[in-house]
Amino acid sequence: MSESVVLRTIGGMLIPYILVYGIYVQMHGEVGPGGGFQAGVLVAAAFILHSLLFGPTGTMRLLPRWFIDLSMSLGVLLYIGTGVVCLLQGGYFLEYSVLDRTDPAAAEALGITLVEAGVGLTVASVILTIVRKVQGVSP
Amino acid sequence: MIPLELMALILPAVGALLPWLFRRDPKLQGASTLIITVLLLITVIQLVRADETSRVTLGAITPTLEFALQVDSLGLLFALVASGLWILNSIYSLGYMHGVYGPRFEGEQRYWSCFSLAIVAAIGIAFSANLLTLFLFYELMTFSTWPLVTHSRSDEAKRSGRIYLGILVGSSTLFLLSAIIWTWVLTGTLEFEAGGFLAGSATAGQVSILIMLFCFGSAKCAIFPLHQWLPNAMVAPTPVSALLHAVAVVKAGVFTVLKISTSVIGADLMMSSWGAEVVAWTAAATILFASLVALTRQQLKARLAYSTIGQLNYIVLGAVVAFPAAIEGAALHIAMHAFGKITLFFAAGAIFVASGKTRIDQLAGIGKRMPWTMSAFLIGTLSVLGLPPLCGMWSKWLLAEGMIAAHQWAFLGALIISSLLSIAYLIPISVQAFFASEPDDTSPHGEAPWTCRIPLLVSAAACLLLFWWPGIFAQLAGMVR
Amino acid sequence: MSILGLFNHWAFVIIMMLGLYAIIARNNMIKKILGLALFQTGIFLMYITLGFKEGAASPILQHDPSISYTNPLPQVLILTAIVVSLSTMAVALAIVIGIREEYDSIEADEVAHLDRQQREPGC
Amino acid sequence: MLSFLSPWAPHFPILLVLLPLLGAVLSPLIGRGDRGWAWAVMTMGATTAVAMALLLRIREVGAVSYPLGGWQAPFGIELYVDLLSAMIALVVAAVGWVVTIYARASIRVEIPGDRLGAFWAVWLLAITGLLGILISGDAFNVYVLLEISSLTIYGLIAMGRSRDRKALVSAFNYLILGSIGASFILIAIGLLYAQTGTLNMADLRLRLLEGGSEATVNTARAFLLAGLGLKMALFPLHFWMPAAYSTAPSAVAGLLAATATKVGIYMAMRFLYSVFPTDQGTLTGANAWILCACAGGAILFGSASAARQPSLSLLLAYSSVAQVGYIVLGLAVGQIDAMTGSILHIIFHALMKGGLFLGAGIIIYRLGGNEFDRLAGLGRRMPWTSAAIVLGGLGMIGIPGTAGFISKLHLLKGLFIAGQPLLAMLVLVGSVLAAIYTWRFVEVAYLRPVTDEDPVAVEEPPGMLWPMWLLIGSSVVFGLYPATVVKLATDAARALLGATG
Repeated sequence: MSESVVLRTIGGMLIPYILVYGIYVQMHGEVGPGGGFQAGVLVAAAFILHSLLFGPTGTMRLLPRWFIDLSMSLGVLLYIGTGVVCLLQGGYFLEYSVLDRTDPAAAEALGITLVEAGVGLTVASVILTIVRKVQGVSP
Repeated sequence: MIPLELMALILPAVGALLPWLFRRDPKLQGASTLIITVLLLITVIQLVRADETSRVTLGAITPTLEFALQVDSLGLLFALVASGLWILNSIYSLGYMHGVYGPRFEGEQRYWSCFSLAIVAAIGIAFSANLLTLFLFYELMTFSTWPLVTHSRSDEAKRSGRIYLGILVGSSTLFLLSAIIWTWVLTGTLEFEAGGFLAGSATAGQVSILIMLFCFGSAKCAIFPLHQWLPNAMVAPTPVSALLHAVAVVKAGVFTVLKISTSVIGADLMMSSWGAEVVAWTAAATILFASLVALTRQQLKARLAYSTIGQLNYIVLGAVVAFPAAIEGAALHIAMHAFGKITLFFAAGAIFVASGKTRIDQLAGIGKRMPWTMSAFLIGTLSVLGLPPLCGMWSKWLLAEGMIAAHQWAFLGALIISSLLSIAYLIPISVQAFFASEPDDTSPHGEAPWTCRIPLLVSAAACLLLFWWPGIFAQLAGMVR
Repeated sequence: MSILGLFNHWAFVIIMMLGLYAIIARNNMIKKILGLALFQTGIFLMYITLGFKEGAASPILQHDPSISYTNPLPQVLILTAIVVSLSTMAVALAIVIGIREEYDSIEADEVAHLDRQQREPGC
Repeated sequence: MLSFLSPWAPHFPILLVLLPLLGAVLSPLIGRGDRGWAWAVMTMGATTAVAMALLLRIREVGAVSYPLGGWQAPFGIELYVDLLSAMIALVVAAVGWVVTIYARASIRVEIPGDRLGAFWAVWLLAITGLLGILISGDAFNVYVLLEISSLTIYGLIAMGRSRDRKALVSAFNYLILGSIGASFILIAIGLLYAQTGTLNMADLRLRLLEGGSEATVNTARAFLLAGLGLKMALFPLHFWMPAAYSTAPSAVAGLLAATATKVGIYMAMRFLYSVFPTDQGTLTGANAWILCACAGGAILFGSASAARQPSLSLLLAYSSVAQVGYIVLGLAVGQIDAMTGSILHIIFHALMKGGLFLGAGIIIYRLGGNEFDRLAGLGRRMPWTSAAIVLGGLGMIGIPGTAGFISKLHLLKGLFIAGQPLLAMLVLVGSVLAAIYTWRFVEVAYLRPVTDEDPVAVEEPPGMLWPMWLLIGSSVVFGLYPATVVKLATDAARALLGATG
C-alpha cells in the first residue's frame, strides 16, 4: 500500500481510464487487434493497481473472493454456453452462424462477442486470483 | 447341464471357498472338503466311463486362442490319480494337522483352501485342451501351493518359499512361456493334437531348442539343475509333501513334458532331434545324481524327496525317448509311482505325529511300536523299487522295454543302477525299523491316530492290488502310446 | 544455405539454452522459474519469426487486395502458448510459495537437505 | 443400452470434453466437500457414458471427425476420434469415474478442508485435458490440452503437502521437467508447421509424405520423442515420477498412474505412426533403436529398483516405470501383434496400476503411510486390501488369468514375429523381476507377524474398498474373457499401422 498522496491521487485517476481502455479492447476485438485475453489482462491490471495503491484488503472489499470465483466460472460458462446453444440449434459446437439462421453474419458477430466476453471475464478474474495468491491475501 | 469336465474344475473350486464360509466350525471345514473330494472322484470316474467327451471353452482371447478343456486318456490318468489320492490325503490331513498343530491351527482356512486350489490346477492341467490353458493352470498350481510350503511362516519356510517360487516361476516364464509363444508364432495354433502339430512348421534346430525350452521350462518335473525347489518344499506339512510334492505338483511337471512330447512335438520329431537327446542325458544324469544324494540324506523326508526327483526323471526320460513302450511306461509311472510314494510320505508323517521323529537314524526299532505304519512303509518301498508283486513293477518294466526297443542301452543302464541305488537308500530304513533294537532313551509312543493310519494302509493296499489288477490305469496308459 | 541464413533459429536456440542453463545451474527456485520463462520465450520467438515475411504488413484486414500480410497463425498460436506459459508461472509460483511456507527456504539444495534430515531420524 | 443418447450421436466427441469441463466450471458453484464430490461423480458418470457410446458408435461407423465451429479441416480445428483414441478415452473416463468415487474418503483425511479449495474443479479439469488430447485432431491443440492437464496435475500433486511436504518439491520438479518436455513438443510442432504449413494431423501426414526437408522432420521427431519421453516417464527421463506418485494424495496418484502417462504414450503412437512418415508401418533406424533401448532399460531398471524401495507407493511407481517400458517396446517394434500388446497393456495396466495405487491409498488412510515396516501382518489386518494388491501384483507379473498376461502374450508374439527374441527374453526377465517385487509385499504382508502394539484388525472403509476391487476385479475378468477388447485393440493397431502401409 502506497503512502504517497501523489501516487494515490494520480493512480486513482488512472484506474477508470485503464478500465475503459480494457473495455474498448474487448469490444473492438471482433474487428481489429484485441479481444478477451488482452482486455482481461487490462481490466485485471486496473485492479492490481488499485490493490497496490489502496492495499489488497481494500480491493478485497471491492471484489470479494466469491465474486471473483463466480465470474471465473461464469466466463467459462458463457463460452461453453454459446457453444452449447449452437449445438442445440443443430450446428456444430461454436458454429455461431446457426445462432440466427436469417442473418448468419450478424450471428457470427454475436457469437464471437459472447465468447470473447467470456474469455475476458475469466482472464481478468484468474489474473486477480493469481496476484492475490502471490500477495498472500488469504480469503 | 454342466459338462463333467467343467464340473471337475468347479467342485474343487467350490471346495476352496467352503473353508472360508465355515470358518467358525473346523469340523464342518473338514467334512465339507471330504464330501467335495468324493464328489470329484465320482465325477472323474464318470468321465472315464463316458464314451465321448466334448470340448469345453472357458474363455477366449482371440477366436483361435481359447482357454478350453478337452479330456484325453493321459489327462484322465492324471486326474484319476490326483482326485483319488486327494480323498486319502484329506482324511490324512485331518489327523496330521490336528495332531501336529492342534485342533484349531492357525491358517486352517488357508490350508484347506489352497489345497483345493492346487487340485483345481491339477485337474485343469490334466484336462487342458491347449498349451495356453495348461500354462494357466500350471501357474495357478505354483501360486496356490506357495502358501502351503510357507505354512509355518518360519524363516526357513520363507527361504524355501523363495526358492520354490523363484525356480518355478522363473523357469516357467523364461522358458515355458517363451517356448509356448514361439510355438504359437511358428504354427499359428496351440491346440494339442495326438501325434503333435509341430512337424513341418519348424526346422530341426528350432525343434531341438523348443524341446529343451519346454522340458527345462516345466521345472516342476525337477530336472537337474532346476530340482532344488523340491527338497526345499519339504519344509511344508507332510500331507502337502505327500499329495503335492509327490503327486500333484511334480506329476504336473512330468505330465506337461509327456503331453508336449506326445501332443505338441510328436514322437517322430522327438526321436530324431538332438534337443531330446540333451534332455534325455540330463534326465539320466539327474536320476543317478538324485539317487546318490538320497544316500547321503538323513532326514527321512529329504531322502524321499531325492528319491522322487529320481523317479520323476524316469518319466521325463521315457517321454523324451518317445518310443511307444517308453511313453506308455512313463504314463503308467505317473500313477504307479504316486501310490508308492504317497504311502512312504504318509508313513513318514505318521511317524512324526506319533513320535516326533524326522531323522532316519532315530527310527531303529520303531517297527515294533508302529507295526501297521512300518509295514505299509515297506510295501511302499518295494513298490517304488519296482519289485513284484507291487504295482511299481509294471511301469518300470515298460520303461525298460522302451529303452531296449530304442536301443538306448546307456539309459537302460541308468535305470538299473538307480534301482540298485534306491535299494541301498530305502531298504535300510525298513530293516532298521524292524530288526534293530530301540535305543533306551526313547519315550514310549504308539501308533498315529486312525485318521493317519487308514489312508496309508489304503494306499499300501492299492500298491498290492494294482499289481494284480492294473486295470483302468494300464488301459489309459496304453491308449497314450 | 549459409550458417547465418537461419539467423532466427540461432537466436532462439541461444535464448533457450540460456534459460536451460538457469534452470540447471541456479539453486534458487524463483530463478529456475525465470529460466523456464526464458526457455519458453525462445520458443515463442521461433514461432513468431516463422510467420515473418519481408515487406509484408501486419495481419490486420485492410480493404486493399494488393497488400501481402505476414502469417497471422503463428502469432495466434503463440498468444495461446503465452497464456499457457503464464499459467505455468502461476502454478510454479504457487508451489514455491507453498515450499517456502513448509521449509522456510526456496533454495533447492537446502530443501533437499531438509528432506534427507527428515528421513534419517524418521525411520 | 445407451440409446437415449443417440440424437446426440454426432456430437459425442465434443461432449466428451464438454461434460467434464462444464462440471469443472460449475463445481465451485456447487460447493466443496461432499456436494462437490457428488457433483464430480455425476459428471464423470455422464462422461463415461458418453465415452462408452462414442466407442460403440465408432465400432459401427468407423473413425469420427468433428469440425469445431463448423470449419472443415484442414482449415478449422478438428476433433478426430478413431478406435484407438476412443478406447483409451473410455479407459480414462471410466477409471477417472471410479477413482473419483474412491477419492471422497481419502481426500477428506489427506487434504484439510481449508486447503481443499477448488479441488474438484481442478480434478475434473485434469480429466478434461487428458480426454481432450485423446480426441484432438490438431497438433497444436494437443499441446494446449497437454499443458492444461499437466498444470492441473502439478497442482493436484502439490495438494499432497498436508500428508507429506515433499509433495511440493516433487510437484515443483515435475513442473520444471514437464514444462521443458512440453516446450520440446512445442518446438517439434513448430518445426512441423514450418515444414508443411498445417497443424491438422491428417493433413500434416499427407504433406509430410509428399516429401520435404528430411533434416527438419527428423529434428522435429527427435524433439517430440524427448518431450513425450519426459511426459510418459520413459527411462531415463523418469526421475520425476516415483517422487510425484509417492507423495501425491493417494486418489491423485491412482488417477495419474492409470491415465496420465498412458495419454503420453498415446500421443507417441499417434505422432510416430499417423503423423510422421514410416517405412511400411515400422519405425526405422535410430528411432526404433533408441526407443527399444530406452524401453529395455526401463524394464530392467524399473523392475530392479522396484524391488528395493522402502514403501509400497514407491514400489508401485518404479513398477510403472517398467510397465511403460513394455508399452513403448511394443510401440517401437511396430509389428501388429506387438502394437496390439501395447494398446492392451495401456488399458490393462491402467486398470491394474490404478487399483494398486488405490490399495496403497487405503493403507495410507488407515495406517498413515505404507512403508514396508508398517505392513507386517497386513494380510490379517486388512485382508481385502492385501488380497487385491496381491492380485494386482500377479497381473504385473503377467500370470495367466490376469489381464497382464493377455497383453504380454501379444507383445511377446509380436516380438518373436519381428525377429527380436532377445527383446522377448527381456520382457520375460522383467516378469520374473516383477515376481520378486510383488513377493516382497506378499512376504511382508503374510509371513511377517503382526507387531504387538498394533491392533490386529483394521477396518477397511467400504467406500474405498469397492472402487479398488472394481478395478482389480475387472482386470481379472479381462484376463479370462479378453476377446472383445483384444478384437478392438487388434483393429486399432491395424488401423494405426495400416494407415501407413
